[in-house]
Amino acid sequence: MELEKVDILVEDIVKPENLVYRRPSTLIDVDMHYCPGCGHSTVHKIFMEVVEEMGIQHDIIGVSPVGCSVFAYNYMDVDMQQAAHGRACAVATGIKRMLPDKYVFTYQGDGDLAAIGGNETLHAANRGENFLVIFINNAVYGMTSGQMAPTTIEGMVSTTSPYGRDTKTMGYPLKISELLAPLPGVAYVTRQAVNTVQNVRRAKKALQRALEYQKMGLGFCLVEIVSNCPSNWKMTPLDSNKFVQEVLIPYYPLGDIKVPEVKK
Amino acid sequence: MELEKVDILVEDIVKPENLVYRRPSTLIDVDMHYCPGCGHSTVHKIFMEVVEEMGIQHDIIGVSPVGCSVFAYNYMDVDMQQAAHGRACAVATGIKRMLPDKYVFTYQGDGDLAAIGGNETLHAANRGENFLVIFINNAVYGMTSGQMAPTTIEGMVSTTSPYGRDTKTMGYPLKISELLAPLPGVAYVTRQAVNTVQNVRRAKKALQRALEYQKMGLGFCLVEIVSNCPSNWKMTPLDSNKFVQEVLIPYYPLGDIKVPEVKK
Amino acid sequence: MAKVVGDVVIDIERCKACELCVQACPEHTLALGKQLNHKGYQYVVKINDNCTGCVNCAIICPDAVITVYRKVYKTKQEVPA
Amino acid sequence: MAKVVGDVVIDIERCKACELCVQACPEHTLALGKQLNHKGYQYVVKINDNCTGCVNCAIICPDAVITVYRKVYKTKQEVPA
Amino acid sequence: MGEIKLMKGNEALAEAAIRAGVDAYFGYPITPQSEIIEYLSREATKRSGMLVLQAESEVAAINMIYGAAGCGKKAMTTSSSPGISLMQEGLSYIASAELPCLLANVNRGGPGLGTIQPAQGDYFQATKGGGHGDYHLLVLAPYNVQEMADFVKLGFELAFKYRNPVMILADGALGQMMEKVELPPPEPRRHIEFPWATTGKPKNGERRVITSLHIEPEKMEEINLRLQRKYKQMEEEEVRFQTINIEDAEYIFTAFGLVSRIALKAMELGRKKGYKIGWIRPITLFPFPKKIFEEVASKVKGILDVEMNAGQMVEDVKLSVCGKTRVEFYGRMGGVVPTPEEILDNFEKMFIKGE
Amino acid sequence: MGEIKLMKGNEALAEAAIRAGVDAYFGYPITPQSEIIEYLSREATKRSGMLVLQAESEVAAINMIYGAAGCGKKAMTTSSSPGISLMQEGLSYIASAELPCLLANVNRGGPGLGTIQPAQGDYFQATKGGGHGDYHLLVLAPYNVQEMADFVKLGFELAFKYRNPVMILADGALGQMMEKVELPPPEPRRHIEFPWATTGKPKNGERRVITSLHIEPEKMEEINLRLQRKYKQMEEEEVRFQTINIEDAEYIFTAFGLVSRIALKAMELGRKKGYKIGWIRPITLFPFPKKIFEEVASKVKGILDVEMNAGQMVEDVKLSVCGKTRVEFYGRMGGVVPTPEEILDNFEKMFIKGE
Amino acid sequence: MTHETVFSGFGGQGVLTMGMILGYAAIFEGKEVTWMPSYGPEMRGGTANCITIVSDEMISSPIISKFDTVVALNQPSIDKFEKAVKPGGNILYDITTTLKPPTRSDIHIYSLPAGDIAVELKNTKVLNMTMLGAFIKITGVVKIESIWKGLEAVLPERYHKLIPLNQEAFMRGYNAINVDSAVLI
Amino acid sequence: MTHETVFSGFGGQGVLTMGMILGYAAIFEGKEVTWMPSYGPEMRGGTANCITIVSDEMISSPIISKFDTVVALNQPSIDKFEKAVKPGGNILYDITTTLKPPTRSDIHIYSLPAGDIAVELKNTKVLNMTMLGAFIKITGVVKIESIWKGLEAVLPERYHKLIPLNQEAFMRGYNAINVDSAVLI
Ligand SMILES: Cc1ncc(C[n+]2csc(CCOP(=O)(O)OP(=O)(O)O)c2C)c(N)n1
Ligand SMILES: Cc1ncc(C[n+]2csc(CCOP(=O)(O)OP(=O)(O)O)c2C)c(N)n1
Ligand code: SF4
Ligand code: SF4
Ligand code: SF4
Ligand code: SF4
Repeated sequence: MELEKVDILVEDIVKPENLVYRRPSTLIDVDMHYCPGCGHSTVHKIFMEVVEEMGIQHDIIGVSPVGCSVFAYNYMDVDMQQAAHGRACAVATGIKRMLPDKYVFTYQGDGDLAAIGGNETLHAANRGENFLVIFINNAVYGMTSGQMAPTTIEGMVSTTSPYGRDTKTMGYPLKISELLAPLPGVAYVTRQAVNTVQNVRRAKKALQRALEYQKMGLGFCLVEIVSNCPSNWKMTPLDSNKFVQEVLIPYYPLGDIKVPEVKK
Repeated sequence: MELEKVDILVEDIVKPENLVYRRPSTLIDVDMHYCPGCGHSTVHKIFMEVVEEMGIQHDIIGVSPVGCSVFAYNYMDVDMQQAAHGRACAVATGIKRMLPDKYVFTYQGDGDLAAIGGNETLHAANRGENFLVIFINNAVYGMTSGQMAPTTIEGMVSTTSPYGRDTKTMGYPLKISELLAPLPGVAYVTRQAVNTVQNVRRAKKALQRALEYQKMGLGFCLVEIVSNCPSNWKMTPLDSNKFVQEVLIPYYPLGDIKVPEVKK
Repeated sequence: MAKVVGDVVIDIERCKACELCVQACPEHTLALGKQLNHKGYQYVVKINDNCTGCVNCAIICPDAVITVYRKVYKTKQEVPA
Repeated sequence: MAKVVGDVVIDIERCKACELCVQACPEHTLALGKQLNHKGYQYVVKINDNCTGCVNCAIICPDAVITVYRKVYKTKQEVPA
Repeated sequence: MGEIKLMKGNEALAEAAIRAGVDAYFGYPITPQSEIIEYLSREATKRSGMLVLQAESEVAAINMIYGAAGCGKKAMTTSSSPGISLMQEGLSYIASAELPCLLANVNRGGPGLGTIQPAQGDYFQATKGGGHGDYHLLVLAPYNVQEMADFVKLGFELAFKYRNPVMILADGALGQMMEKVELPPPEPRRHIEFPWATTGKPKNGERRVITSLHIEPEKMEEINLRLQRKYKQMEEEEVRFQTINIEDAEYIFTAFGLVSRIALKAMELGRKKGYKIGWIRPITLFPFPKKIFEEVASKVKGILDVEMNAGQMVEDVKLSVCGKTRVEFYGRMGGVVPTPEEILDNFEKMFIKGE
Repeated sequence: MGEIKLMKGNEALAEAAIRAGVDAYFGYPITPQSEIIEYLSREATKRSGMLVLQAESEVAAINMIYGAAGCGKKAMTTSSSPGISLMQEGLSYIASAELPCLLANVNRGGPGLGTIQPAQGDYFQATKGGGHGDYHLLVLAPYNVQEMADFVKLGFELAFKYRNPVMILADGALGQMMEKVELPPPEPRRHIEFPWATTGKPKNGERRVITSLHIEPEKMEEINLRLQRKYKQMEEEEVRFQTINIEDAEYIFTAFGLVSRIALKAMELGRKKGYKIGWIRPITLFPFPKKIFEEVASKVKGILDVEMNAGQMVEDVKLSVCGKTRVEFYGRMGGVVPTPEEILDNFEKMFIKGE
Repeated sequence: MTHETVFSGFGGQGVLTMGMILGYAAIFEGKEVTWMPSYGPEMRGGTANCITIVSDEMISSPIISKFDTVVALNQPSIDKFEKAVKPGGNILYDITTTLKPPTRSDIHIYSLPAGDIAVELKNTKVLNMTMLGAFIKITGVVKIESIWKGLEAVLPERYHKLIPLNQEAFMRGYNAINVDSAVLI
Repeated sequence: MTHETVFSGFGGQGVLTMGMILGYAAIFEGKEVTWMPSYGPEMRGGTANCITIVSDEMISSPIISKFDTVVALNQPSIDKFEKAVKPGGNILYDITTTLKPPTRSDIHIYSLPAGDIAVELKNTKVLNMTMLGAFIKITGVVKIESIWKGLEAVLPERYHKLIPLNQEAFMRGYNAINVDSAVLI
């Protein structure tokens, strides 16, 4: 009888007309190599949802970094280029200047964007290059397995700060969003997260807004996402999201840092 | 009789005990290759005065850039290293980390420090490297004869912005001092000029303070000097200093941007 | 008063057992099962029928493993007991 | 009341004739001369004796060409007419 | 016949780029080639709509090229020795991702900051791959201002034929000197859709991915084998060189670029003195004209290779003749340009008095 | 006898650096050698006071080395292929300014981002100078974990003897594999005052200037001539290699690094089959052991050179034998490691069946 | 004599440690050893393995594709490496977690309930030691005493109190194997 | 026939232009030309020069150290290049600004008051044309008509109104030289 009821319900509900969520068609139907619970997967998913909903799959070119998300091109069903470590913003500049009518985005980790790629990021922002930078801040070098990133917070342990980051000798955690926001070429800067259902919803909206601003030609848009790295943090996915909430977000507060006035 | 009086006066006054200004002994007694009226010469001179007055000639190591001031080592009578274009702050990091008890400074132009060297500058500042950066902002690439620099102001003509800098496509003039000042590793940021007697006096004081802060181990000190480039601006030295006063300084206002509280 | 009934379909081979959905589900409908999938993960299963189709699990799921369906029954309409 | 008398010594071979000192001198004591130095510059010369040793010229001179001397004569003391 | 002008090599190269319908130039100033970006900044955008962007560095410039070339556009950059060194990672990526582009190295005296005077010390870097991994640029060595112009169009044709970066290896003198140059009529810029270029996923068709990452060694080896096949094909189809007087030659003077002209003059002086000297000028440095050297090797008493470096191309000459004749080297370094007289002197010391 | 441990090549190199009294390590993580900076971050500072700084990039790292080396300190960095490409400008400066330092390239499969598996595709870059101008690194090629450790001390001795950068050219396997290693007792770090080092102008004496800029070509040529003399001296005094069974050899297998071990096994298999095969392992890749190849050339029927690349060291082998014997190449690329069996097969195809 | 082994399982199961203990043990017996881990992004959440070669003479390459013995701690490892066993070689697997056992008829197939044993020992972390014990029983590559020394060398000081437990786990595995029990279909 | 000349003076005196006008003139006569400027930081405020080679055959190197003719527009140029004149070659200088004239006895030494002439023409900018005129009179490397064409090619359109003035300056220099007037001590 229990069983039966279930059957009825399922039969009843699992029908196309009742569908309320499915994997976006723009996300290629393969396993993602990311670790269980990794924010990269989540961001890939919601960004591809945005691309699908805006119907721009054929009008967007992406740049993947060197980092765990180097393989973004295996999952995002759009034209993509893989950039040398840190140079995504230079590569995107080359693309956007050649194809000004297309949407262009880079997807970069914190080591890629803020360490080796600091200059390309700074100058693309300062030139007001009209593309979107999706900046995954997980406070660590994931792919190379756990070294300190520019964003690693004070005292945080990593394989190259085994006794905790000592700001006296290793420098301070870089707040890229706050650093770039004041530049006149920068149109939109926001910091989001994907560690809770509500944050995922907000992050998705931010990504969509950024693409709309690009359409309007407003300039450089940066969407920072405070993310996790359960594997290198040596935490369960659930704990890692808790760490994001309780430790990272207080240091990297969420919300819009710069928003363009849009004349309607 | 006229003549006589002069003779008397001269005889009377040109005596060691009446000396009120002479070339600093720390400035090597050779012609400087700089163009007539170039601010580089002035800054070399006053910085060497500071080194002489502080009596630190034997305890300071300098880093010269690639730019017109590449030859600073021919004029400053202190140990010096010549750094690859833009890498002075990395080289200085190597020196200071090895010799923490010595004074270390870099001397860089705007192309060197802000264009190709942006990342080394940013990260040295963020690490709070305890050395002095003397930043000569003449809004142009001098040595390579007049191309646009990151600091070239809007509409300004250069050999690579022959129709004036168009911020839409070439980016906005970078205010390096304002960009770096907020970083926690940065102790002291000031913007000075050497286009008037009074400004020269102030600039000299700023350089001295920066070295005192370094002595106290307070961290990264940046002394920006808004300077001229008569040759590439195609102006007389006098006009170029007028241009500094009337056009550059309004965009790059002089004064301290960040000052450490020094506990006595 | 309307009753909302939902259901989820889990692509078990894609699940990495991160448990984010388990925590996100207000109805405690999901939990790690006993079986391993080919990747060696103890994939998530449904453990009750309280799903309301709120899509929280699907939204939080990094790997887009969960498809969600939902139906609103008007009061008039007869609800399967 | 005291009188201040100054004088400058110009290292003419170092001068690049940029004229910054000329403008900086409140006493208009300096001006470009007629002669060229070996570098081909029309180096600066003294054109009057009003120098007060204010060192403005020396401070503004990029090439540290000018040495300045100065003496203060007490009223008591006889000043060369 | 095209327009005749008196132009600097740098200007001629820039003018040729405009006339070849190049889509984008990304570069960073450096002596002795800054005239290129300056000329383009003045002329290019207003005349052909070419994009001219002064990058923040050479590292940025070469990666902008990667992006633009990945869209199937004609993109180029130019620099001089230190700047080219900074592009090595980017070039390795471009070669591995098989993107077409053109760059010019107006070689100055090294190593280090060196001098801004002409030199050829970057031959190894250009031909053996200064970057990591097994890749080659296709390298063209102009010897006058005319070729500084001509090799732009040729360079892009080859770059797109092979989807491989092409380098024009010049030197400070070729960049700074003025000579007579005949310019071709301008071609319009035209957009071509390439199946591999990322211009937005086709409505009907697969998405395009430009990458050089292949985690499985087997896959990466395949890529390498494809590259090697390409280089083989270049060796078969693209070798270019020029010879004079080799028919009756007992000795050969060989050199590339500007120096080849000086060696040619030295040959003439030598002929006047009765020495049967011939002259070979490699035009493509990679692929290197092995065969012609192999051929003459068995016929001549010796080859004198002259370069403005410590002896680099001479290794390729030796590899070509492979012991069949004597190969000597004479070089000047650090920006010093040899004279025809000193070349002949040294030839006599090495080969004549020696005998 | 020192301590015996089972260690990864990367760890052994790091441990050896601590024991050699190295003053500073500047580096940026990259697979397959990140264990080096990780190990040093854990161990070095607390044990020897060595400075360990994670730089913002390889470009920054190599220029930090320049600064530290300019103070007369023992400074080192390590990276892998793409990271080494980014250091080319800096290396050219360091070589030109004649500063001593040690770097290691744990070579991975290229070109481009490539793979992280072992490869030897950076031989040209390491030995011919991937940067601009005529300079050379002194290149040491370890073939086991023991040498990964031993070459650190040796490397610094040579670096300071010649005031020249020294590179340890390894590969991903040597970095990742564990083997038995015997470690020497630790040496203290000691400060030595060098007359050329910038440590503050001496009270009695000239100021020190470290530069690679010499505007007059004549001066820059002098610098180059001095460098060339240094490289000559290296060729006379520092050549290192190892041979087995060359006395009666009719054929030679040659290879460097890890592959030389595989070639050695192939030799043994070949000997079992009755082929008189000898083995030569170059240990210094620059200076290259020309003489030994010259010597054997006249005695053997052929040389088989095996590398994990498309054929790079083989050019130096050919230049050494200069036509006196047949030289064949067998290589795998992109991270694929050859087996002894396939080497022997190919030897037979090339030399035996061929005959 | 040369013995070429691959230890394979999920990350976290301690397969790399198995190779290291064997490696140290061999060194203490004056043998040559190479130990080569799988590395790189394919690690991400997936399987880990290490190739350990023990020999009396110098070892040429640490990277090989055929093995004398495959020690598989999970199903994916069996699937991946069964075909890599040299004819006449061994494959050893944990029966508790295995759905599809090896099927080749030209190799020796050994199994034991390592999972159950670990549960009995109330510490799943020592499963690898149990498998190592079985491995030594089968191959005899090194002596048991050498393994004890290897264990000591590999375990950080602070875990040395766990040595007895590890030894027990090892012996349980060692004894669980009857060398003649190899399935040779 | 090949003629190798260096034009030298202060930056701003238009020495580079002299070489370019000569260069174009030679091209119009179907000759080969190379023009090589001094470049680099040594320019800073100092002297500028350009080596211009005109020949009937291909020119090997644009960079040479001995010249058929040296045209010196200031004292430093005389000091620097007098020794670089080939024996039997020419040096031409502006007497108005010269303190230490050339002294070699194995070369032809020509001078003219170019400065004064320029002052008379109320435009010091044309001093270089006056010197060029003298140079052509002495060497006859190209025809005067060719120089006119070269002038047109080199002067930007907007300055073409100045062509007559330049021509006059050129002719003044041309006529100021009596070819036999060369001092040959
Ligand atoms: C030139 C160069 N240097 C270093 C590396 C090695 N590397 C690969 S990814 C990476 C950092 C990745 O960290 P991050 O950018 O934060 O991305 P994540 O993996 O954390 O998502 C590094 C240093 C490289 N591939 N190329
Ligand atoms: C890698 C590299 N790129 C470019 C150059 C060429 N270069 C020399 S100086 C310079 C810019 C100088 O401008 P700036 O830094 O503003 O100093 P200034 O000369 O104005 O004082 C450039 C681009 C170089 N030497 N090395
Ligand atoms: S290593 Fe970290 S960042 Fe990379 S996939 Fe795993 S969890 Fe994500
Ligand atoms: S070019 Fe400009 S910056 Fe350089 S020395 Fe001359 S005036 Fe000064
Ligand atoms: S969130 Fe997705 S991957 Fe994670 S346990 Fe739930 S279904 Fe599996
Ligand atoms: S300021 Fe100095 S250089 Fe300039 S004119 Fe006066 S004395 Fe001469």
